[in-house]
Amino acid sequence: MAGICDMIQLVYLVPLFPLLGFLINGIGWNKLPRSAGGVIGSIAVLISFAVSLGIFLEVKDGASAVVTLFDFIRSGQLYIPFAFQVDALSALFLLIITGIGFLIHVYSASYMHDDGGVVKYFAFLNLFVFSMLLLVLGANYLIMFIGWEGVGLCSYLLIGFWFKNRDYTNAAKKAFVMNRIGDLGFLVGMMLVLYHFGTLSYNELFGTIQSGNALVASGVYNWIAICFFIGAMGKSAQLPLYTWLPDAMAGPTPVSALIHAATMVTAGIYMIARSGVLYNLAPFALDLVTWVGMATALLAASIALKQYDIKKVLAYSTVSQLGFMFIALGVGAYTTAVFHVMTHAFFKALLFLGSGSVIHAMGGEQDIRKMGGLGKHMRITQITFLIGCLAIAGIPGLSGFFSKDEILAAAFARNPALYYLGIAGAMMTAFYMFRLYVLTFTGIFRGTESQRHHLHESPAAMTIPLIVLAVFSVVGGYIGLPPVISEHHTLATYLGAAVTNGDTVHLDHSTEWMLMGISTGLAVVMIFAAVVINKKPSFTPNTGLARVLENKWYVDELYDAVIVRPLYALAGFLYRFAERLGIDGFVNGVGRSVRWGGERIRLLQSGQVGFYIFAMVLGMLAVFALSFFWIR
Amino acid sequence: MPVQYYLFLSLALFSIGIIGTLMRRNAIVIFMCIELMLNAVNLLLVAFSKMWNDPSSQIFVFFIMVVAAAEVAVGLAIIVLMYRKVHSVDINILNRLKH
Amino acid sequence: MDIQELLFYFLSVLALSGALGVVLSRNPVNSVLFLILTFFAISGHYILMNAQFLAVVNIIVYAGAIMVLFLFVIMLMNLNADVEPQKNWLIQLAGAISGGILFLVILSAVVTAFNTLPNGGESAGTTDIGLIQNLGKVLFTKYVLPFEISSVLFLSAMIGAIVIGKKDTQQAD
Amino acid sequence: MILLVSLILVPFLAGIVSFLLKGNAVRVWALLSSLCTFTLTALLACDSSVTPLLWSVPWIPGLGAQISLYADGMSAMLCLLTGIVMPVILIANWNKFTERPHAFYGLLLLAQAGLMGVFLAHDALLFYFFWELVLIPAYFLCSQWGGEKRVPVTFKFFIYTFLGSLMLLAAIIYLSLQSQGAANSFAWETIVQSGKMLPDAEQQFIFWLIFIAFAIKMPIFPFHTWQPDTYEQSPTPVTIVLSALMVKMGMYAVLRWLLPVVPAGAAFWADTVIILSLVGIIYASCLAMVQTDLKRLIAYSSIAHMGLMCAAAFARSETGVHGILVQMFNHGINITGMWLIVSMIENRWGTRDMAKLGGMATAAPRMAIALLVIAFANIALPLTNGFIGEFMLFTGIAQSAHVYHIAYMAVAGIGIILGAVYTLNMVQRVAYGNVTEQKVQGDLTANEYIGLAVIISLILFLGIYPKPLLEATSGFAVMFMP
Amino acid sequence: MKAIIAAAIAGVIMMFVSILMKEKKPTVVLATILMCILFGVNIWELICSPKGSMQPFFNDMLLISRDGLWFNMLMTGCTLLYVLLVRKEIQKVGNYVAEYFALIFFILVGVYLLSGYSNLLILFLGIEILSIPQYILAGSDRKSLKSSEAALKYFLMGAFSTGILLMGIVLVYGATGTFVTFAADYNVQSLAVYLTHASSANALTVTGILFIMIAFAFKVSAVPMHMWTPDVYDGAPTPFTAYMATVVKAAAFFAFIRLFQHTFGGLNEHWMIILAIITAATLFVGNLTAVFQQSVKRMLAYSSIAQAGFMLFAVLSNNAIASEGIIIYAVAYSVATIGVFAVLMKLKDYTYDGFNGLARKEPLLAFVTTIFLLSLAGIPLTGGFMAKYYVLQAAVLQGQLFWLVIFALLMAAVSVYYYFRVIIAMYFKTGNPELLAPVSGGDKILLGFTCLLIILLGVAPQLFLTSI
Repeated sequence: MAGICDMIQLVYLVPLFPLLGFLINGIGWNKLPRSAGGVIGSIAVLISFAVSLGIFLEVKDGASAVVTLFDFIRSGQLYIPFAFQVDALSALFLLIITGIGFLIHVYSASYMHDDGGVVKYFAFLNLFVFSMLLLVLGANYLIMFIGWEGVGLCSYLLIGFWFKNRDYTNAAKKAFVMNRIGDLGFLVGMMLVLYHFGTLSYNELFGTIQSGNALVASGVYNWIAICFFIGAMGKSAQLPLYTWLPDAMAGPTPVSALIHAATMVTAGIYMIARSGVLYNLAPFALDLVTWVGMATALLAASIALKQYDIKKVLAYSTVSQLGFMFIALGVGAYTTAVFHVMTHAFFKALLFLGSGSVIHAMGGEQDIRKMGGLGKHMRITQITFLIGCLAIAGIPGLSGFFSKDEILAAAFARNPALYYLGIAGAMMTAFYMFRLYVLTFTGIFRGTESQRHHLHESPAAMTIPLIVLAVFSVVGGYIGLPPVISEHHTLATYLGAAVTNGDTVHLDHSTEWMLMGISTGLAVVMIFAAVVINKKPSFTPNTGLARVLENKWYVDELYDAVIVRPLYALAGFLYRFAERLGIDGFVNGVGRSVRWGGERIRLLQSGQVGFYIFAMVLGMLAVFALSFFWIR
Repeated sequence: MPVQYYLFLSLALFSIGIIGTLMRRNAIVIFMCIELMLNAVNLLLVAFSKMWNDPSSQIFVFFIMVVAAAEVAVGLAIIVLMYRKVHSVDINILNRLKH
Repeated sequence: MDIQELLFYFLSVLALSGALGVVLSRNPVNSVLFLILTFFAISGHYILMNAQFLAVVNIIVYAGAIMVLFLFVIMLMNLNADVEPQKNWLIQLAGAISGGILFLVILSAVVTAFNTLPNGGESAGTTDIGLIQNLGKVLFTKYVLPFEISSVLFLSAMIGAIVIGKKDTQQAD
Repeated sequence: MILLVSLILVPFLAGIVSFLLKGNAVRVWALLSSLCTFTLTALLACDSSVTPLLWSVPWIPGLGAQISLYADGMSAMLCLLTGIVMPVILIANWNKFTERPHAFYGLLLLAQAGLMGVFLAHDALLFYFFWELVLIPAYFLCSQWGGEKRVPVTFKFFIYTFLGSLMLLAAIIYLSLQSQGAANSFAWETIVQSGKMLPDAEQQFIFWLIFIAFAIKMPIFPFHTWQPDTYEQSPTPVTIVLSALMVKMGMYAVLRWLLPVVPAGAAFWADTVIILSLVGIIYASCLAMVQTDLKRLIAYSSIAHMGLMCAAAFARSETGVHGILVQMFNHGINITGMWLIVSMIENRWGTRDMAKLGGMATAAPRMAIALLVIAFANIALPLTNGFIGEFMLFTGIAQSAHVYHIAYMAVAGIGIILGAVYTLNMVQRVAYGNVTEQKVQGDLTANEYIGLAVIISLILFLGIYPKPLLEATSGFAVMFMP
Repeated sequence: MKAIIAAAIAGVIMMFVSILMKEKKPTVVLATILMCILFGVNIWELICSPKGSMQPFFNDMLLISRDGLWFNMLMTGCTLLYVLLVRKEIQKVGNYVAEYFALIFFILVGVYLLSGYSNLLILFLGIEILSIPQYILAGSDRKSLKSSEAALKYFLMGAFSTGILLMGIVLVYGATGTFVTFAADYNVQSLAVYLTHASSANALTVTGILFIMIAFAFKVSAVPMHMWTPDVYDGAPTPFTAYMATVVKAAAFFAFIRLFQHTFGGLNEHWMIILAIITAATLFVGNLTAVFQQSVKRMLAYSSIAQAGFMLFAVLSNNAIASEGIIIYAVAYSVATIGVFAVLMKLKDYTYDGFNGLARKEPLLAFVTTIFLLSLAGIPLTGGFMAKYYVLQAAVLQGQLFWLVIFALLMAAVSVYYYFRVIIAMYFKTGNPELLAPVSGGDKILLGFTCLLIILLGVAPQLFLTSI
C-alpha cells in the first residue's frame, strides 16, 4: 500500500497547479502573449486532473486519508490545521472539477481568444478551480469555508470580467453579496459547531456524533443544519437566494459553464452530502431542505418556460435541477444527489458550451427569437446540444434519466406528494429544453443578414470538448443503474465509504417500473408538445401568467422593494438625522451651550462697583444661610 | 455691661455700614461707611478685651486704626485722581471696564 | 438702673442715629459730621469700658485727622451742594433689605453662643488693662513686630500718595 | 532595557532634530530614523516573544510614580505595527508635503514616540503622559496640513478626546490612592490589585470613567462623531497614524488597563458595551453605505471594525482576546493600505467624491489590483489577514459566557454582509466603469509601488500563514481574563 | 525673618533711589540686583533653617516653617523672573519706576509675613501690606482712565473685605480669647488648641470662621467675591496685572491654607461643604466666562479665577499632599502666567486677532506661548498638569470630594477651549501681528528658560518639593 499511499500524500499537488497557473497568469497578465494564457491555464488543470485521477484510483480501492499541511489557526483550545481530506466523495468531486474544468479551459482558449484580457481571464479561471478544489478537499469546515468564499470571489471577478459595463459589475456585486448572506449562515453554523463540539474537523465531529457521547440537545443539530443550509442556499442558488445565478450570465459563457456545471453551485450539495451524519440527526432541517428544493425546482422551471435568452433558460434550468438535487438530499439520498450532480455536470456543461458556440456563431446574439434553423450551419453543435437536451429531459438510456429517476423514486418512497410535484418539474424541464432546442436549431433563421452570412461551425478546440461531454452525458449514467436493472449500484457502493445516507425505504420493483414509466412517458409527451407548439413560433407580447413568468415572478423587483430600497432609505435617514442631528448635534450642542452660558454669565460683569459689592453681600447671605439653616 | 449688648450694638453698626455701602453712589460716602464698619469692629474688640481681660485686643484696635489711616491716605488719593479725570465721584459712571 | 447703663443706652442711641445719619443724609458734608458724631459716641463707650488710651486715640486720629481729611477732600471737590445723584429706590431698598437680613441672620446665629461666653460675658477681674502704661508695655514687648511692620505699611501708603497724588510735570490738566 | 528606552528615545530625538533640519534632508532623516525604529521593534518582537522585558526606575517618589516600561507580545506586536507603518507612510508619500516639511516630519516622529510610549508604559501615570503626548502632535498635524474645515474639526476632536482622558485621569488618581504610600502605587500590578480590591459598586463606577476615555479613542458607537470629520479633514499620512495606530491605543488600553483593573465592573457592564458595539457595527456600516466621500466611507468602516473588536473584548473569551491582538495588527495594515490608495486617487483624480471617479482599472490597473486586494482584506475574505482576525473575533464572541452569545455573533456577522455591500460599491465606483478625467495620469510610481507592495505581501502572507503572528501573541489572552 | 528685613530694607533703598537717580535704566538694574540679593537671602535662610521643626519669632507672632521658607524662596524666584521679563515694559508705565519696585519689595514683605504668620494680627497686617501696594500699582498708569477706575474699584471692594475679615477675627477672638493661630509649644493658648474638634465650636467661632473665609475668598477671587478681578486685571497696567495675578494671589492662597488647614481644620465640617460649593461656582463661572472673551488679557483674568478654583481644592482637602500641591500649583501657575503676560506685553493688540500668524513671524515666541498655555490648560509634560494632579489627588484623598473632582475635570476640558484659541490664532490663522519692539535676544533666552522651567516642573515636580 505504501507506494500507493504516496499518491494520496501528493494531494496538495491538485490545488497547487491551478494556483501556480493563477500566479503565472496573474503576474504576467499584461506581459504574456494571448495564447500563452490558455495553454498555461489548461495544462495546469490537466496536470491536477491527472493527479486526481491517480488519487481516485487509490481511493476506489478503499484508501482514504487526511493530509495535514500546516497549522492554520491555533489559539488556546481552538486548533484548526490546514488539512486535506481525501476520500471517495472528495476524490469524485476532484475528478468532476478538474475533468470538466479542463474541457472548459480548452474550450475557452479559443472562445476567449480575441478578448484583450484573455490572460487575466485564465488567471481567474485557474483561481476558480483552485478555490473549488480547496472547498472539496478541506478536512474541516474552515478550509471548506475558505474555498466557499473563494469561489464567491472568483464568480465576482469573472461575472464582472467586462468591468466597463455597469450592469455586469452590478451582477457581479449581486452575486457576491447574495453569497455573503449565505456565508454568514455558514459562519454561524461553524460557530455553533465550535461551541458545542469544540472542533471543526469532519472526522472528529462526526466521530463524536456517531459515538453518541455528544452532550447536545437534538435541537442543536437542527440549528446547525439549518445554518449550514442557509449557506447552501447562497452557493447553490436556492430560494430565496437564487436570483444571483441567472444574472451571473453577464460573464463569458464558458464561465457560466464552469459555475453551473463543475464548480460553485455544486458546493452546497457537496457540503450537505459531506455533513450527512449531522443532517441525519436533524429531521426538521432535512424537511426544510426538501421543500425548499422542491419550491426552487418548480419556480425556476416555470420561469424557464418563458425566457428568450438562451443562457437564461439554461440558468433557470440549472436552478431547478439544483432543486432536484436538494430534494434528494432532503430525503436522505445523498449518493443520489451526488449522482445527479455528476450527470448534471456533464450535460449542463455540454449545454452551456453548446450555447456558447451558438452565441459565438451568432456574433454575441443571445435572444432565441432571433435564431432558428442553425442546425444546418453547425451540425456538431446541434447534435451534441440535442443529446444534452435528451439527457436533461430524462429520456431513458441517457445519464439524466438514471439520476433523476433515482431522485424521484427516493422522493416517492418518502412521500408521494413529493414525487408528483417532482414529475411536474420534470415535465416542465422537458418542455422548455425542447422549446429552446427547436427555436434555436430548427425552423427558419430569424436573425439579420449579416449574422446569417458568418454563421459557421465553431473551431475544433470548441467542438471537441462538446463531443467529449456528449459522450459522457450518454454513458455517465451507467455507474448508477437502478435496482430494477442491476442490484449493483456502482456509485453507491463507491461512495458508501464516505457518505452515510439517511434511512431510505426501498421500493419493490413493480412500483419502480411504474414510476419510470410515468416519468418517461410524460417527458416524451412534453417533448412532442414543445416541438409542436414551437414549430411555427409567433412572438406576441405575453399576457397574464406568461407575462409574470417572463418577468421571473417579479422576484427581483420584490427584493428591491422590500430589502434594498428600505435599507438604503434607513441608511440615509440614519446619516441625516441620527448622525448629523442626533449624536453630532448633541455633541456640538454641548459646546454651543457652553458658549451661550459664557455669553450670559459674562453680562453679570456689569462694571458697577455697587453691584459687585451687592453680589458679595448676597454671597455672604447665602453662606450664612447655608451654614446655619442647612448644615446644622 | 455684659458683652452681649456690645455685640448687638456693633453688629448693628456694622450692618448699617454695609447697608450704606450698598445704598450710596458717592465713593467718599461709601468709604466712610466702610470706616463705620471698622469702628464697629473696634468697639466689639474693646468689649471683648474687657470680657477676657486681655490687652492684646486693644492693641489690635490700635493697629486697625493704623491701617485705617494708611488706607485713607491711599484711598482718598485714588478718589482724587479719579475726580481729576471725570470730575465726579459717582461710582455708577465707572463702567469702562465690564463684561 | 445705674448710671452706667444709662450712659450705655444713651451712647448707643447716639452712635446708631449717627450711623443712620451717615447713610441717609443726602449731603456728603452732613455724612461726615454724622460720622464724627458716631466716633465720639464710640469713644464714650471706650471710656465706659475703661479704655482711655483708645478713647483718646479714637478722637485724635479718627475724628480729628481722618475725618478732617475727608472734609478737605469733599470741600476740594465742592460736593457740598446737594446735587449727588441717588440710586433708584429699588436698588436702595434691595441694599437695605439684604443688609438687614444679614444683620438678623448673624444675630440669630450669635445669640445661640451667649451661654458659652466666659462668666456670662461680664468683665473678669480688674479692668485697668486699657491704661496707657499697660498698653505701652504690651505694645513694645509682645507686639513690637507688628509695630515695626506697620511702618512698612505707612511707607507704602506714602509711596502711594506720591505715585498717585503727585502732579505729573508732563501731564497737562 | 536599552531596547525599551531607545524605542521611545530614537523617534523622539529624531523628531526634535528634524525640526532643525532644512529642505529635503529632513525626508531622508525621517525615513532613516523610522527604519531604525523599525529594526528596533523587530528586535523587540523577537526578544519579547520569549520572555517579557521589564525596566523601571523611580520617577516621582512622592507620588510613587515610576518610569517603567514593559514589553510582552501584545506591546511588541503593536510597536512592530507602528514600526512598519511609519516607514511605509514616509515612502509612499515621499514627494508630498513640501510645505514646511521639517515641522511635518518632526511632529510625525514625535507622535510615533508617543505611540511607542503608550504601548510600552507599565505605569499608569506614565501611560497617561504618553496618551496625551500622542494627541498634541496629532492635533498640530491635522490643523496645519489638513483640509479647509480642518481647524474647527480638529479642535473638536482634541477637546473630545481630552475630555475623555481627563475622566481617565480621575480614575487613575482614584486607583493609585488605594495603595497610597506604596513605592509603586501606579505600577500596573498595583493598579490591578487595588482595582480588584474595590467593591463592585465602585468598580462599576470607575469602569465608566476609564471606558469613556478609551471608547472615545476607538471610537465606540455613541462617541464616534469626531472621527469621520477628522479623518476627512486631516492629511492622509496623519489619517493613517490616527486610524491605524492611535485607534489601536484605545483597544490596547481596554485590554491592558480596563479589563484586568476593574473585572467586576467589566463583567457588570459587558452586555451593555457589547450591545453598544453591535449597534455601532450595524449603524456605521449603514452610514458607510450612503457615503460618497471615500475618506468618510473608510472612516465609518473602521468604526465598524473597531466595534467588532470591542464586542469581542467584552465577550471576554480567550480566543476573542487573542483575535483582537491579531486583528489589531491586521486592521492596522489593511487600513494603511486603504488610506494610501485613497491618497493616490486624490492625487490623480483631484477628488474623493466617488460620483466623480471611475475607470481606475483601465487608467491605472496596478493600483486597481492593489485596491481590490486591500478591499477584500478589508471585508475579511479568507486567505487575507483580515479573515484570520475576524474569524477569531467571531469565535470569541460565540464562545463567550453571555446568554445571547450566538445572537451577538450573528448580529456582528451582519456587519460583514453590509461591509461587502459598501466596499464593493466603492470598488465598482472607483475602479470599474469608464475613465473620468484625471488631473495626473499614470499608474503607481516607484515609491507608491514599494509602499503598497509591503502592505499587500503582509496581507497575503498573514492571511495564508498566520502562525507567526498567532504565536507571537498567544498566551497573553489568559492574562486579561477577569 | 532675615528675608522680611532684607525685603523691607530693599524697599526703603528703592525709595531713596527714586530721589537720587532720575534715569530709569540704572534704577531697573539696581532693582534687579537687589532682587537677586533678596533671592540669595531666601536661599540662605532656607539652608540655615533646621529641618522638620518650626521656629517661633517674637513670641508667637511668626512661626516660620520650612515649607513656608521654601514657598518664600520660590515666590521670590518667580518675582525675580518677573522683574527680568518685564524690565522694559515697567519703564513704560510711568515716571515712578523706583517707587514701583519699592512697592513690589513691600509686597514681598507681605508675602513673607503671610507665609510665616502665627497670629491673626500679623495675618491682618500681612494682607494689608499685600493689598495697599496693589491698589497703588493698579492705579499707577495715570494717563489711562481705565487704570484709575481699576484702582478705585479694587480699593473700595478691598477695604470692604478688610472690614469683613476684621469682623471675622473679632468673633473668633471673642469666642476663644486669643489671636494666636498656632504655637510651637502646645501649652501656649492658641486657636489650634481650642478648635481641635467640632464640639469646641460655638456659633461665634463658626460665624467668625465664615467671615474670614469670605474675606479670603475675596482675596483669591472666588465666586461670588470674584467680580473685582476681571475689571482690575483688565484695567491695571499689564506688567502689574501679571504680578497681581500670580505671586500675590499665590501668597493669599498660602495664608488661606495655613489658617484653614492648621487652625480651623478641626472644624472643617462647618465650612468644608460651603467652600466646596464656592469652589464649584468658581470653576464654573471662571471657565465659562473666559470662553467668550475677545481680549486675551481679560481672558487671562477670568482664567485666573478658574485657576483659583483649582487651588481651592488644596484648601478644601487639608492634608499633606494639599500643602505640597499648593506650592507646585503656585509655581506652575505663576511661571506660566508671567510667561504669557511677558509675551502679551510685546504685542500691540491684546485681542485674539493680535496673535494671528505669530508663529510665522516669531516662531520661538509662539512656541513658548504654546508651552505656557498648555501648562495652564494642564496638559501632561508641563507644570500645569502636575499642579492640577497634586491638588486633585489631595481632594480625592480627602474622600468626600470625588464629585467635585469630576466636575473640575469637566471644567478643565472647557478651559482648553479658550487657551487653544490663542494657539489656533498663532499657528493656524494668517495675519501680521504688530510687535511694540523687536524681541531682544535676552528676552528670548529668558523665555526659553521659563519654558524649560515649566517642562522641568512637569517631568520632575519633586525637585520643587524636596523640602517637604
